[in-house]
Formats: sequence, structure tokens, C-alpha cells
Amino acid sequence: MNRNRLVYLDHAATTPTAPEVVEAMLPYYSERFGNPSSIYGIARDSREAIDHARDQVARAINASPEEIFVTSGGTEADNWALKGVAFADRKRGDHIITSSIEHHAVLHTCQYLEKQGFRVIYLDVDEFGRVDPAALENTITDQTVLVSIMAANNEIGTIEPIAACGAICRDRGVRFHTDAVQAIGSIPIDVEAMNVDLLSLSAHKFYGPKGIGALYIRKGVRIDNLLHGGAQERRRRAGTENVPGIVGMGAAIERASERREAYSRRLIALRDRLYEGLTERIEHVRLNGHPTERLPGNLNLSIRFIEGESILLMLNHAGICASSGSACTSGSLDPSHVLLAIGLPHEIAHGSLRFTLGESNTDEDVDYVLATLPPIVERLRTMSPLYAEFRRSQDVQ
Amino acid sequence: MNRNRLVYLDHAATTPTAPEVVEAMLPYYSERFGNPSSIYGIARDSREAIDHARDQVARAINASPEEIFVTSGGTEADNWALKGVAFADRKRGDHIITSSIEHHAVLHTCQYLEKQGFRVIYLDVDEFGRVDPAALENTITDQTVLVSIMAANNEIGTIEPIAACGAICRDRGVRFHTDAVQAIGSIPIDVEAMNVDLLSLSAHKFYGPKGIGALYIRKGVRIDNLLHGGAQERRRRAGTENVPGIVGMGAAIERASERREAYSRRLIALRDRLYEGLTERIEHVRLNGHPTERLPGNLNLSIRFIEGESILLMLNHAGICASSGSACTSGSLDPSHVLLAIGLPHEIAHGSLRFTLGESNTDEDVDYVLATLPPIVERLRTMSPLYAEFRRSQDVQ
Amino acid sequence: MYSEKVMDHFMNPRNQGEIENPDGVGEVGNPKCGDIMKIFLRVRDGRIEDVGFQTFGCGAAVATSSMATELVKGKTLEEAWELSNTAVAEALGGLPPVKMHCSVLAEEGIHKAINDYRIRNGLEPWEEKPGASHAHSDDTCEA
Amino acid sequence: MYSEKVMDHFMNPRNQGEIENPDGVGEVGNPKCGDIMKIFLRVRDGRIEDVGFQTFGCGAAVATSSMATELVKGKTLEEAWELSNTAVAEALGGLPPVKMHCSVLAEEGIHKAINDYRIRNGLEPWEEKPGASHAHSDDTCEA
Ligand SMILES: Cc1ncc(COP(=O)(O)O)c(C=O)c1O
Ligand SMILES: Cc1ncc(COP(=O)(O)O)c(C=O)c1O
Repeated sequence: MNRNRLVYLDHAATTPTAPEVVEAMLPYYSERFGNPSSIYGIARDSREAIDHARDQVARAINASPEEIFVTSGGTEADNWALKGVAFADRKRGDHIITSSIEHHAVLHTCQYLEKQGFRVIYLDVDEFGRVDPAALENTITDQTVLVSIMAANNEIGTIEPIAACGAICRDRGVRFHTDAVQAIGSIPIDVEAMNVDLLSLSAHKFYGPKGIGALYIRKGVRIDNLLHGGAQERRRRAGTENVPGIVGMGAAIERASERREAYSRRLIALRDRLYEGLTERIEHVRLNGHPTERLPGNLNLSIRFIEGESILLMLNHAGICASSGSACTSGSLDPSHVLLAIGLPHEIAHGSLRFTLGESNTDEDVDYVLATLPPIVERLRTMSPLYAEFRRSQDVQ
Repeated sequence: MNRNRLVYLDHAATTPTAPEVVEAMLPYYSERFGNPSSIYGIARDSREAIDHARDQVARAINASPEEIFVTSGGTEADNWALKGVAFADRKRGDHIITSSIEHHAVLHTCQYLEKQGFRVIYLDVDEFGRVDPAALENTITDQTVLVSIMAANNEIGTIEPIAACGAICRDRGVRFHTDAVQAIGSIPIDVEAMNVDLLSLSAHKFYGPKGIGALYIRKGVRIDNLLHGGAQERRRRAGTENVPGIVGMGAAIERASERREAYSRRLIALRDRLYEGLTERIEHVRLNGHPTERLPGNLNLSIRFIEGESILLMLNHAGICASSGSACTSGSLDPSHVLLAIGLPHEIAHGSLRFTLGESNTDEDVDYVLATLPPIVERLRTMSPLYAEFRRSQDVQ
Repeated sequence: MYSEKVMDHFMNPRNQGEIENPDGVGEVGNPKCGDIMKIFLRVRDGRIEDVGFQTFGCGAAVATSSMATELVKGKTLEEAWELSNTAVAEALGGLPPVKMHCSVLAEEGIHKAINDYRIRNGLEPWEEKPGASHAHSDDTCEA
Repeated sequence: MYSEKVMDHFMNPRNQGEIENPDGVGEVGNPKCGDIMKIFLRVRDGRIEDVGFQTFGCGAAVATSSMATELVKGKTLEEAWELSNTAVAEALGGLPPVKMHCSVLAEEGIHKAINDYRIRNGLEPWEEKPGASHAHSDDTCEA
């Protein structure tokens, strides 16, 4: 691997914790380490730090602090939202609606709920990965207790019509959850304007620490607890609070909100240049996701005739970190459910590549990828029986 | 509050993260921040760090690394162990046995399971807070799928006969879980020797960070997942790994294991001197918990005629951090379920005080408490109608 | 958790202690629930000339005892009867929600001491206003 | 994730490429499952004189193709037939469990190319040993 150069283009997987965020966390490890539930002075410091962070999170999504509940990350928030509302409202109905391109934290939770007797509808998406609000509207029945549609997709970056979905759910008196794990820090989110009842977020996606997240629960939403035990988080989420993590999440989300506009503008420019440069240099490439309604930093491409993991390994050798929708890395042989859901054939889905740009990326990084990727593609195509076959079929014509 | 002197005597609530532990965590925030599931170089660093930490945790309890699953703390570990085994084995039986002095993370989970149709027996304890293995044996039926008995109690410090309970469960083919959150780092724990099938631990109780813990699951134990989503933790616990937290837990548990013997010897000496000094200086005091089978750092006293929170506030004013079994702090009016379970009348339970000693404590701390607490007790008793009544009744005799 | 005012009244309680030969005494609360307040009154010409308290309880219990006695001192019995628990809490700069019951206890203690005085003096005890809140009413402590 | 040996064979694959006018060809795998291997043999006097491969697939697929061809080069067809997937994996210093199916694919590719040679030469194809593992057999990819 090239240890001299590191170009990190996998910000959707995780981001580095910003140094100033780490700085904010540090005092809460060894000095202000008190358990927030205790009554003495150092515990008050912890309590105040948590309150402050809760304010910061609330402000970022236009909620009030009493509606923010800390979790151990996006996964727990998604699990809690879905299981919590489904079981609390079980008497009202057994019907849940989500999309076919949700993160596994939502999909696998839905599958669990199906085993528990709930009926789940997985809405199709169009070729760009968009959910159709009209289809949602037609799918809601008087048995529907919950709709969960992600704010933006983690693989192809497509931004979903959340406000439209929220309005429909509000109209029909159905609870609306959105997994905003990828959206926070990249696009504006307002739970009031968007009629969102529950929202999941995860700090490590916006330059905060890993292992901490939050669930927004609108006042008045009935929801069962997921973790039982102590009286933390106003009796809704038990467990000694991860004070440094919470402080880090607060600092990170405030920082992200302040920077968001400039951040997205910058990323869009870099990403578009990367996209155009690559399509100029490589044949048989397609863009996955929506051409405009997509996360600023996301570029998802299918590069025909070659396989994603191979590309990643060669990129890694050159010091470039990216990810793919190829199944290989996850240990299953099926490629990404998201790429299949937008209609890609398996063999093309296997050859997909995701670059997600972030704070550290520069014009030089883009240039470096533009110089590095085309010869890698060339090399792997030379090796590929699919490409040989394709070339033969072209020669014949 | 006395900002000049701080004597922290609430190590059972939480401990400061040791500076060398924080040191070990730091590189994983902003430098080696890769998502362990990715395939590039910096992700490998994270993966190796997690593997190393898993080894450290496994070694500390004589397990193998594949049996250690990371959670967001003791609460999640307890919830997972109980719900996971109960639901996985539901077809085999619906009967669960625990004790009446478990932590709320176990008790409230059991109450949840009761709502789901399970039957739970809460074993009584003796006046010292000990579970009787013979009673356990008699309570097991062919419907029993799980027994959960804590390794040591968080309030009164009593060490439970875990090895005996484990042997009985093994004999009867029943799964045995122990909440060792308070035990790890203070007393030796060996899942093989003790026939433990599942064990919960939480890093912030042994000078590691908050918000991270683990569940040991013996190979072959059937258990449902609690958090659904990604394929992390060998598909058993979804969610992007809290890499710095995991590294911190590993470093902390290794450090705690190395120090344990010297640590407990030192704490026992300090604690016994504190106990003897206080009983010499204050009348009408009783020790709660077992006289010898107790955690090294734990001293739990009931001080008659006065109320716990008042004592804590005055101690805090003098810079001493402690906790109480009084309900006041938790917002309920009932005093600690543990103190009631060992037979204390309510009014005496309300006047209980818990000192839990740890690394930072010195002989001077003990002297300071010995000088500070007696006048506080005196003052509060002067104020107390119960004490006035008691004195009148003495005068009459 | 507590305001500075609460901590001041807790650390430096006013009117703490028994009064010798009081004209009225009121004891409320229950040791099971972790708080007992005992209020002592000396009454001259229908006015509370002196007042004292003894309290077993948490910080808020002590502080509300101190503040309530302070507020009724020098008042006529009629005025003192009007003292509400919220007035006590407000005078203390607020109380945490879970501690509001302590202020109710203080109000009840004053009432009980006043009625004790009235009964001792052959008068009808006054009646609690309907709807007055009672400490512990919706709590788990079975006093 | 991968051993150094795997990475070496992935970055510098041996025997990569088509052979002109091969004496036997074996193609295995399925684009749906994300891996296809094509093995080309040149056979002289019952011996594999030259061997080449083309692979569409992950790092392990390329590395096992490279190692498998390396191991059969110069061998008699009988010897080459005996090459097992575990031998390929071992020669690579091990493979992650989820990638073992790639080594199975390599074994199958060699077998298929040998039998292609035998059929072209009017010989009975050899039979796979009973119980031989097959790539993807217990996986979700429905090839
Ligand atoms: C859209 C989405 N939802 C949920 C998650 C889960 O978040 P976490 O891994 O922090 O639990 C992720 C990221 O992993 C995500 O991208
Ligand atoms: C015995 C016991 N079990 C479980 C827990 C819960 O651990 P955590 O707060 O880390 O979730 C604690 C401490 O709070 C405890 O003392």
C-alpha cells in the first residue's frame, strides 16, 4: 500500500472525529467524569454537559431538547424507533411501510418485526432511487402505524422526498420516522417543516465520535423502551450516559450545522469534477442515484466488466480509500440491495464503486484519483473474461 | 461546595478513565478512524485494534475472543443476555430465575419479559444479601431456560456464590448469566471455573470509558440478536463499532487485571479503617451487606434517624462524593430495593450511605471523612424529630 | 439540582428546633416515605410570634421547612393558613419537580399546627381547601 | 483481510491472459455471483505445458486463479486433476472463510479445462470426486 499518500473517499462509512470535537470531549474522561445521576458537584458538571449537548442536537434539527434521546448510534436509534412504535401501537394496527433501499438497521429490524407478526411493505423506488410519495399514500391503510423512509441513501446518495412523505403521514395520522444518519450535516433537516415524528442520527457521520447517536421523538409519540434499566434519559433509555461521547456529538453537530452550506458547495464542486473527469477517461461507466437530488459528497458509479472489490484493492494500494456495492466485502455473494432495487443487473452492481467526499478532500485528491483510477480499470478489464467477450461482440458488429 | 478538596468515594457509580487508557484511545479518533468493516489500510488498523481489545477482554475472564461481543455498556449487555436467551429458547420453556437484588438493568428487563408472557422468580436473599444456591436449585423446573444472578451487588457490595450457582445450572442444563459489572476488576472472575454461560461487563466501572461494555456468550449458547442491522460483531450486534471505546475497554481491563490483587488489598485496608473509625465516632450505625464476602471498596452504612440525601448534600459541601440508598435522588419515594430486600425497615433504609473506594483514595481521604462525617450526623440528628423522639424514649427508660 | 436559595436554607436553616411549651404542633409525613416535618408554633393575639421545626428528610424537605416557617413568622393565623406550597417553592427559587411534594408537606405541617392550636383553644379546625394537593398522593410510597 | 501472498498474486498475477488456440478451456462461475474464471490450457504429451486465466471477480478470485495456474503448470493432467481447493488456499497462506469459495472455483476451473481437453481428444471426461465442494452451493446468490 502506498503509505505516502492517503486519499480518504469513504466519508459515508465514517468520518474522522474533528480535533476540536476530541478537545471538547477530553475533560469528561478523567476530570469531569462524574456519573450524571449523582448529586455532587462533578456529577453536575456531567449533567450540564449533557444538557448542553442535547440543546445542540435539538437546535440542529429544529426540535426541542426534551425530544432528543441519546442512543449508542444510528443502529440503536433505528431499532428503537421501529420496534418501539410498532409494539406501543400494536393494538392500533400491525402494518408498517418502509422502502426497499433502507439501511440494514431498518430493513433487518423490519424483518424481525415481520417475525413478530407485523406486516411490512417495502416500497419500490425509481431508477434514481426515489420513493414515490403517491405510492406511499396509496399504501397506507387504517392498519398502518408507522412509515419509515430514509432522508438520504447511504450508497447512492439519493435524497428522498421526506417533506412530502411527512405531510402525507401527518394527514393520515400515521407516525413518520426518517433515518437521517447520512443526511445530518449534509442537507438541511427540520423536523417541524418536514413533519417528522422520529428521526435517527449518528455522530460519526458528521465528524463526531463513533458509538453515539440520538433518536428524536416528537412530544406525544407513544413508544416502548428498547433498553430497560436505570432512569436515564427521562426513563426512556437506560444505561450510564456516555458523557464524552454525548459532548462530542453536541460539539460535532453544532459545528456541522455552521459549516453545512459551505461544506456542501465545496463537495459538490469537487465531486462533479471527479465525475466528469472519470467519465471522460473511462468508457462504460454509469452514475447510480439521482443526477441532482443527491448528497453533496456522494459519487456512485458502475464500471462495467470488472468487479468492485478488485478495484478497491488496487485503489487501496495507491492510497485511495473507497467502497463498493460489491458483495464480496460483506461476505455474502449478492450485491447491494440498493443497486438491485434501482434496477441494476447483478454483474453491473458487482462492479460499482462509491466515492464519498468530505472535509479533508482537495482538488489534488480529485486529480490523483483521475490519474489513478483509469489505468486500474484498464488493467482489470484486460484480466476480465467479460470484457474480452464484450470486445469480441463489438468486433463482430 | 468545598472546591479545594475533592474526595471521590463513589467508584461504584463510575470511575475516571485512567489517563493511560485515554492515551490508548486517542489515536482512534482522528487518525486511525477507519470503519473496521472497510477493506483499506486504515480500516485494518481499526480492525486489528478491536481484535486486540477482544483478546484483552477474553483473557480477563478466561474466555476466548470469539465469545466476546461488544455492547454499549452493562445495561445493553444485561438486556441482550436476558431477552436474547429468553426469546431464543421460548419453545423450550418460559421460566426465568433471578434475585431480588439485581440491578435495574436486569430487574426491569425481567419485568418486560413478564409482560411478554414469561414467568420470573425473584429469589430472596438473606440478611447479608446472599442468594442461597439450595433455594436456586429448588426453584429450577423443567421450564426454566435462564438463571441470572449478579456476581456482586452494586449497593451493598455483597459477593454472590456464583460458582455454586453456575455448577447447579450446568447440572440442570439451564443457561446461567451473571451481571459482573461491579465484580470485574475487583474480584477474580473465571467463566470456565464458575460455569458461567453469559456475563455482562461495563468499562466505566474499571477505569475505562463510559458507553462501552461487553457480553460474554459461551460458544453454543442460542441467543437472539437485540440490535438488528449491519454484520458487525460476527452478525450478532449491529452498528458501526465504537473503536476508541473498544480500545479503551481493552486497555482498561488488562490494566485492571494486572492491578487487581494489590488494588483490592489496598482498598480493603482503607475501607476497614474507615468503617472502624466511623463506628467508633457515630452511634446507631449498621453495616449493610456481608461482613467479609463483599467488594473490596464497598462500605454501606445505615445511619439511624437521619436521611441519606441530606447527608450527601452536606458531604458534598465538604468536597466528599458518596451516594445513598435513599430514594430521594432517583425521584421515587421508595428507598433502594436492595436495602429492603435485606430486611431494612424503610426509615432505616432512607438513612443509608454508600462509600465506594477506588484508586485515587488515600489514608488522608479516610482521615478527612472520619473528621467530617460525625459532625454532619450530629447536626442532622439535632434537626431530626425521629432522633428527638428516640432520645425521649431513652430518657424514660 | 437545587437552587442556591434551597442550598442556603438547607445549610443554614432558619427557625430550626423545638419550641418549649408550644401553643400548636403539627407533625406530617411518614418515616417510611423518608420525610417527617414537625412544626411548633407560639401564638400571641392571633399572630405567630415564634415558630420552629424539626425535619427528617432530604435537602428540599429541610429547605421548605425553613422557608415555610420563615414566611409565616409574624403573620396572623389567617394569613399563615393562606400560605401555599407553590409560594414556598417560589420563594426558594423553584424546586425540582420530584421535590414539589416537600413543599406540600410544609404547607400541610403549618396547617396542622394551626389547627392543633385552634383545637387546643376550643375552636373549630379549619378545613383544607378542596382540591388541595397532598404529599405522596400519587406516589409509590405506601404511607 | 488478505495475506501478503494473496495480495502479491492479486497485484502481480501469474499466467494471466488468454492462450492462443488452447487445447482445453474451462469457464466457471457466474456474473450474477460476481465471479467468473476462465482457464486456458496448452497440453503436450499429457502435460500442461502452458496455462492462462481470465478472471472477473474479487481479490481472492484473481489470486486463486493465479496460484492455481501456477500450481498446475508443468504437471501431468492426472497430477493437475488432484489439485484441491484447500491446497490452493494453503499455498496462498490461507484465505478468509468467506473467500474459500474462490478456491473452489479455481479447482473447478482447472477440472473443467482438463475435461474440455479430454472431450476434444475423444476421451471420457473424468468425474468429480463425490462430496467435492462446489462454489456457492450454500450461498444466497442464485446463479
Ligand atoms: C443510512 C444509515 N442508517 C443507519 C446507519 C447505522 O449507523 P451506526 O453504524 O452508527 O449504528 C448507517 C451507517 O452505518 C447509515 O448509513
Ligand atoms: C450491577 C450493575 N449492573 C449493570 C449496570 C449498568 O451498567 P451501565 O450503566 O454501564 O449500562 C450497573 C451500573 O450502572 C451495575 O452496577
